[in-house]
Amino acid sequence: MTGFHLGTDKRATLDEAAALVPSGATVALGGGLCARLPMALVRALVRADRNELHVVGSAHSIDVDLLIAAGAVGVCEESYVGFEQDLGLAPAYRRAAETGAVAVRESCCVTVLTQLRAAEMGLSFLPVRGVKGTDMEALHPEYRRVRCPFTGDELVAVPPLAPDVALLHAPIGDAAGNLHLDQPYVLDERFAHASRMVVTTVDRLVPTSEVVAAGVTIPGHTVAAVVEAPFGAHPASCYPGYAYDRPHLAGYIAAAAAGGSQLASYLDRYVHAGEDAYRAEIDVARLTSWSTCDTAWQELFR
Amino acid sequence: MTGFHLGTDKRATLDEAAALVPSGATVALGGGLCARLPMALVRALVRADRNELHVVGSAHSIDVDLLIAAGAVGVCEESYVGFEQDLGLAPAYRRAAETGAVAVRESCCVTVLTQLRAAEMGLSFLPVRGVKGTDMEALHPEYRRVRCPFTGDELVAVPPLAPDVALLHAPIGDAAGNLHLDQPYVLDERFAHASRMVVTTVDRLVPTSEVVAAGVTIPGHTVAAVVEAPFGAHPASCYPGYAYDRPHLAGYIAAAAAGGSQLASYLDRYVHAGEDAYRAEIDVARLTSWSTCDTAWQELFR
Amino acid sequence: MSWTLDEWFVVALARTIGDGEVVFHGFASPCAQVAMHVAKRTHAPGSLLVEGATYAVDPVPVFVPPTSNDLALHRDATYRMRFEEFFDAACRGAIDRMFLSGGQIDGYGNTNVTAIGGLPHPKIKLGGGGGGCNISATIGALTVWTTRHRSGRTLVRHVDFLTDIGHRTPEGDRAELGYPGRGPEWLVTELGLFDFVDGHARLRVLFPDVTLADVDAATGFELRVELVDGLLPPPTAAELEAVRAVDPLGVRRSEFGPDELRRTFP
Amino acid sequence: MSWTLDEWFVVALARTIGDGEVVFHGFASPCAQVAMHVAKRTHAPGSLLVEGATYAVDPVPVFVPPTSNDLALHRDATYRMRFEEFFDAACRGAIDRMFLSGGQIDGYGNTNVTAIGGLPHPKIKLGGGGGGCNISATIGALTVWTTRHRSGRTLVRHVDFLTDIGHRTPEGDRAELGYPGRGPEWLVTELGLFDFVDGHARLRVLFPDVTLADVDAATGFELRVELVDGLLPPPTAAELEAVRAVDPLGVRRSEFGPDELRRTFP
Repeated sequence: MTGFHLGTDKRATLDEAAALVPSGATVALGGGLCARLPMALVRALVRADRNELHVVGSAHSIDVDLLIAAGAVGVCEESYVGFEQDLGLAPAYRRAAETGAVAVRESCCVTVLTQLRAAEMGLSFLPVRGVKGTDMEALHPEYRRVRCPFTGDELVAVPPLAPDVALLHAPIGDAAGNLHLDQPYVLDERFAHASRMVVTTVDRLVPTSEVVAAGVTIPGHTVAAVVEAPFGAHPASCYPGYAYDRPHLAGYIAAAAAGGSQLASYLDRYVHAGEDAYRAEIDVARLTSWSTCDTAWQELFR
Repeated sequence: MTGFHLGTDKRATLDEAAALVPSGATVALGGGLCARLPMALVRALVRADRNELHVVGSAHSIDVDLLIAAGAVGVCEESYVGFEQDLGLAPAYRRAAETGAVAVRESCCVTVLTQLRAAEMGLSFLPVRGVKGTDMEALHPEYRRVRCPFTGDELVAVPPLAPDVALLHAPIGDAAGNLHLDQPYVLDERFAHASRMVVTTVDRLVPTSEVVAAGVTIPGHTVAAVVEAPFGAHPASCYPGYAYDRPHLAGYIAAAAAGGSQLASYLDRYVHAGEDAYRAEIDVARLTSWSTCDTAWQELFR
Repeated sequence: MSWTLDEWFVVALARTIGDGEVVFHGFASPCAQVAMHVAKRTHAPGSLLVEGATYAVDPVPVFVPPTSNDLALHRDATYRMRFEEFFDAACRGAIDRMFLSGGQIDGYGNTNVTAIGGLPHPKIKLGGGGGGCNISATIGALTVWTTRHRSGRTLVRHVDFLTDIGHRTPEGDRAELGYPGRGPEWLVTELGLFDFVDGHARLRVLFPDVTLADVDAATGFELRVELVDGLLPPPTAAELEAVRAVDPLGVRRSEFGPDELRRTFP
Repeated sequence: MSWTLDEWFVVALARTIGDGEVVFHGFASPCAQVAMHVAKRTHAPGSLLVEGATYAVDPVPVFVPPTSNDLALHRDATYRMRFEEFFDAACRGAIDRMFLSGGQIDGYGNTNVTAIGGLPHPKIKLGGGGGGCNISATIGALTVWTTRHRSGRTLVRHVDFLTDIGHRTPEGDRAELGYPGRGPEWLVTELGLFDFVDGHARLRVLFPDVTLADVDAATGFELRVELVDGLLPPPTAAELEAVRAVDPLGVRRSEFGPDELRRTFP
């Protein structure tokens, strides 16, 4: 990011937040795998009918897959999209990659990190140690080689990656956009500093003092808009609030794999109906039961 | 650092800690200016009669100056050594630089940071944006130029900096070397990860649970030895324990500026007499009074 | 005492960890994940575990959930690395061992976790490689595994897409590429155990219900064989107990087809 | 109402800060440090202050201590940047303004904070430049100041050692060096105020008790003069109140010689 976002009140609606993300934008998605994904913002972008987004990040799941399922993505530059051994391959991503509907520029966590760091450090390139010898380089004609002036070794040079916007979700944040996250932060910190702006949801908008007491992970001066969106990461987890919603995810995967009317009906029910309707469908008691005892927690994954 | 330091009990004496730092070693000094300096370790190195140390870091004061005054330093690669407008130039550093007794390889905070990052990232070089056009490059024949493969710009390339040892001080830590620090961390985190080992003092050695509750800033797996040394940063501050000891610093500066017998008597009284004798000289009531009220705090600086 | 193939398999993975090693597994790797905790609780109490996508150091989870970035995996960890802190450590060689799997694995231990049929026209788009592309070059040693050897489609002569580095790529071997990591040390499959000699996999042990002909039929790369005794002893009671205690949900089983899950020993 | 030179000087520095700017001062810079807080409390409430060696964002200290890395300077800060976070922001151009001083300053605004007489054989080894060498290249604009103009040794034709970048170095100007920062915008001394035109300092205002001959005698570089009215109005009551409230210990005074401290106005 060049240029901090000053101001003390950045509260916005989901629609206003989505308006900051035009079609074609390079979008960094916060969180990782099925944790702390900015799902309410993802749903808002689908409702706003965005397309040709260039999504970048590390290991992701329903955030990327849902955007692809809805036709919002042009280029996918993540290091992984899927549901691990639990629920398997990402159906929409897989289909779009196989049909060519989305350009797959799969990357590596370290390469993405290094490119973000280049942007963050104001450098026009950085080297990575690996990549050479793999097929990743052929997938990225934008990479170059550079010779180390000390060892003479040839290294892969990667350009800076400054996303147009980083979409994050946090359990708590204040009106100025100061956010507290629990670890793992994944790439959220790097996204915040490397991107032109952060657009964020929070489960709870709280006074600054509460964020300070918990610890400010992402400073407000990186944030352009903050939206209070309870269960904004659902069906991903956002502890300590709520755990991974396995039945919902399985339902999504079945719908996305089937495509057609099944996918359309998932989108109608869970996306186009809006966030109030969405929240009404969440089994809150179940997803918050993880904290009662380890047995209850385990039951969420059976 | 390549290779973590495993183990759960790394407690050591100051002498044992000093034994891990041979003459000629490249030594990173933690903290910055007059805060959280590893002074008990500095004094132990002087007692152990080390010489030809290569000290590296950002902005420092009595830690570097005392090592130089005692003849322990061969090369000084800090970005600043002094006592700001309050107490002025660093007398021993200034004299050693002017007589050539110490090789001055002054550096820049960003350059040192970048070199530490290269070591931390396992890279054989990194570029910096600045330096070009300044006289810093002539001072560092080890730097090279590298051409950005994207822009064609010529940038200054710097080699990795992996100190042999990082000397840190923390208010609390456990036997495994897990340390809690308050901000600013200055370069302590980067030193811990880039150096071959951390050797640390703590004001209080506490159970792991207490460090975890406060937050682990430096993980034990970077630490080779931890020494309980109350007031181990004195005469620098280590909040929340104790503030900057201005009268002591002024006394040191007078002794170091005078040199000869005045310096020798400072060293006898405050270094060679050992840490127990040192602590007995500290005006504990005064230095801990900062927390009683803002007026008392201000009085410490008059 | 009897045990299942999935249990023995996890124990075989665990035994590739030396005591005092710093060990990491990636996401989507339940067998490796369980194996790390089994090693720590049995023969390698001095190892340091970096718990997958949480980067928690030496946690003691009460159960392993089927998703890798979950708070359940942090339990009792003193420290959680930052993302960049872990990957920097991996890139500078501070991590001794990583577990890697793949949709395809060649004889040099190169793996494809990107796409069957390659890119840009994949037959099957796999999930992707996470950080393996870079850190397979620099981590001390790799334990490679697959639970799909018998399919005949996994151990192949040439990977369709080279995601993670084994001992030799078309651009050269590790020395030529300047890669300090020692590369694949073990390849564990549901049929047997390979080590690597001169940078190529070599079959050392068969599980007792597997024949050399089974392996030969299932292996696409040149099969080098030098069987030895004693390299894959049955799980001890302590090891089995650890597997079951670490993984009460049986997430390790999600890596195996139904036929493999029916294999019991002795 | 009367005021001293040190108060007016700090106000002059403060006025170089625009409302809405992100501003930083280094250590050993009490005048700049006080000026930042004065600006925030008067004409630039929307500025964002990064407090020197603590990297605290918008703290509200009750007093300014004479040492820059002190907890007293964090007071009420919502956030403290990490060291690398600040320097990265400075290197990528996210910081709008920095204050820089120097033992020597040339007409292009290059500064020497390393050594009078240069290196390796300094006549006087100064403290050193902190991070200025790199970030003077990339920060939006610089306010350069000195309180030792009258000495005749500070504003020089050539710096003995070029630590921080002004508008032009022997290796070229900012465009030629590829430096995106706009360089020195103001040079404030205890005698008067300079701006920069075509990359060179130009005297615009004298303090009322200073003559052009004073400045001429004290300036080693080619003195370009284009005096204007109204660029240095007297401090307002609000500004003076802010100076005195921010700096009850008078740390700003440590930058001035005893003769300068005796100067009072009007």
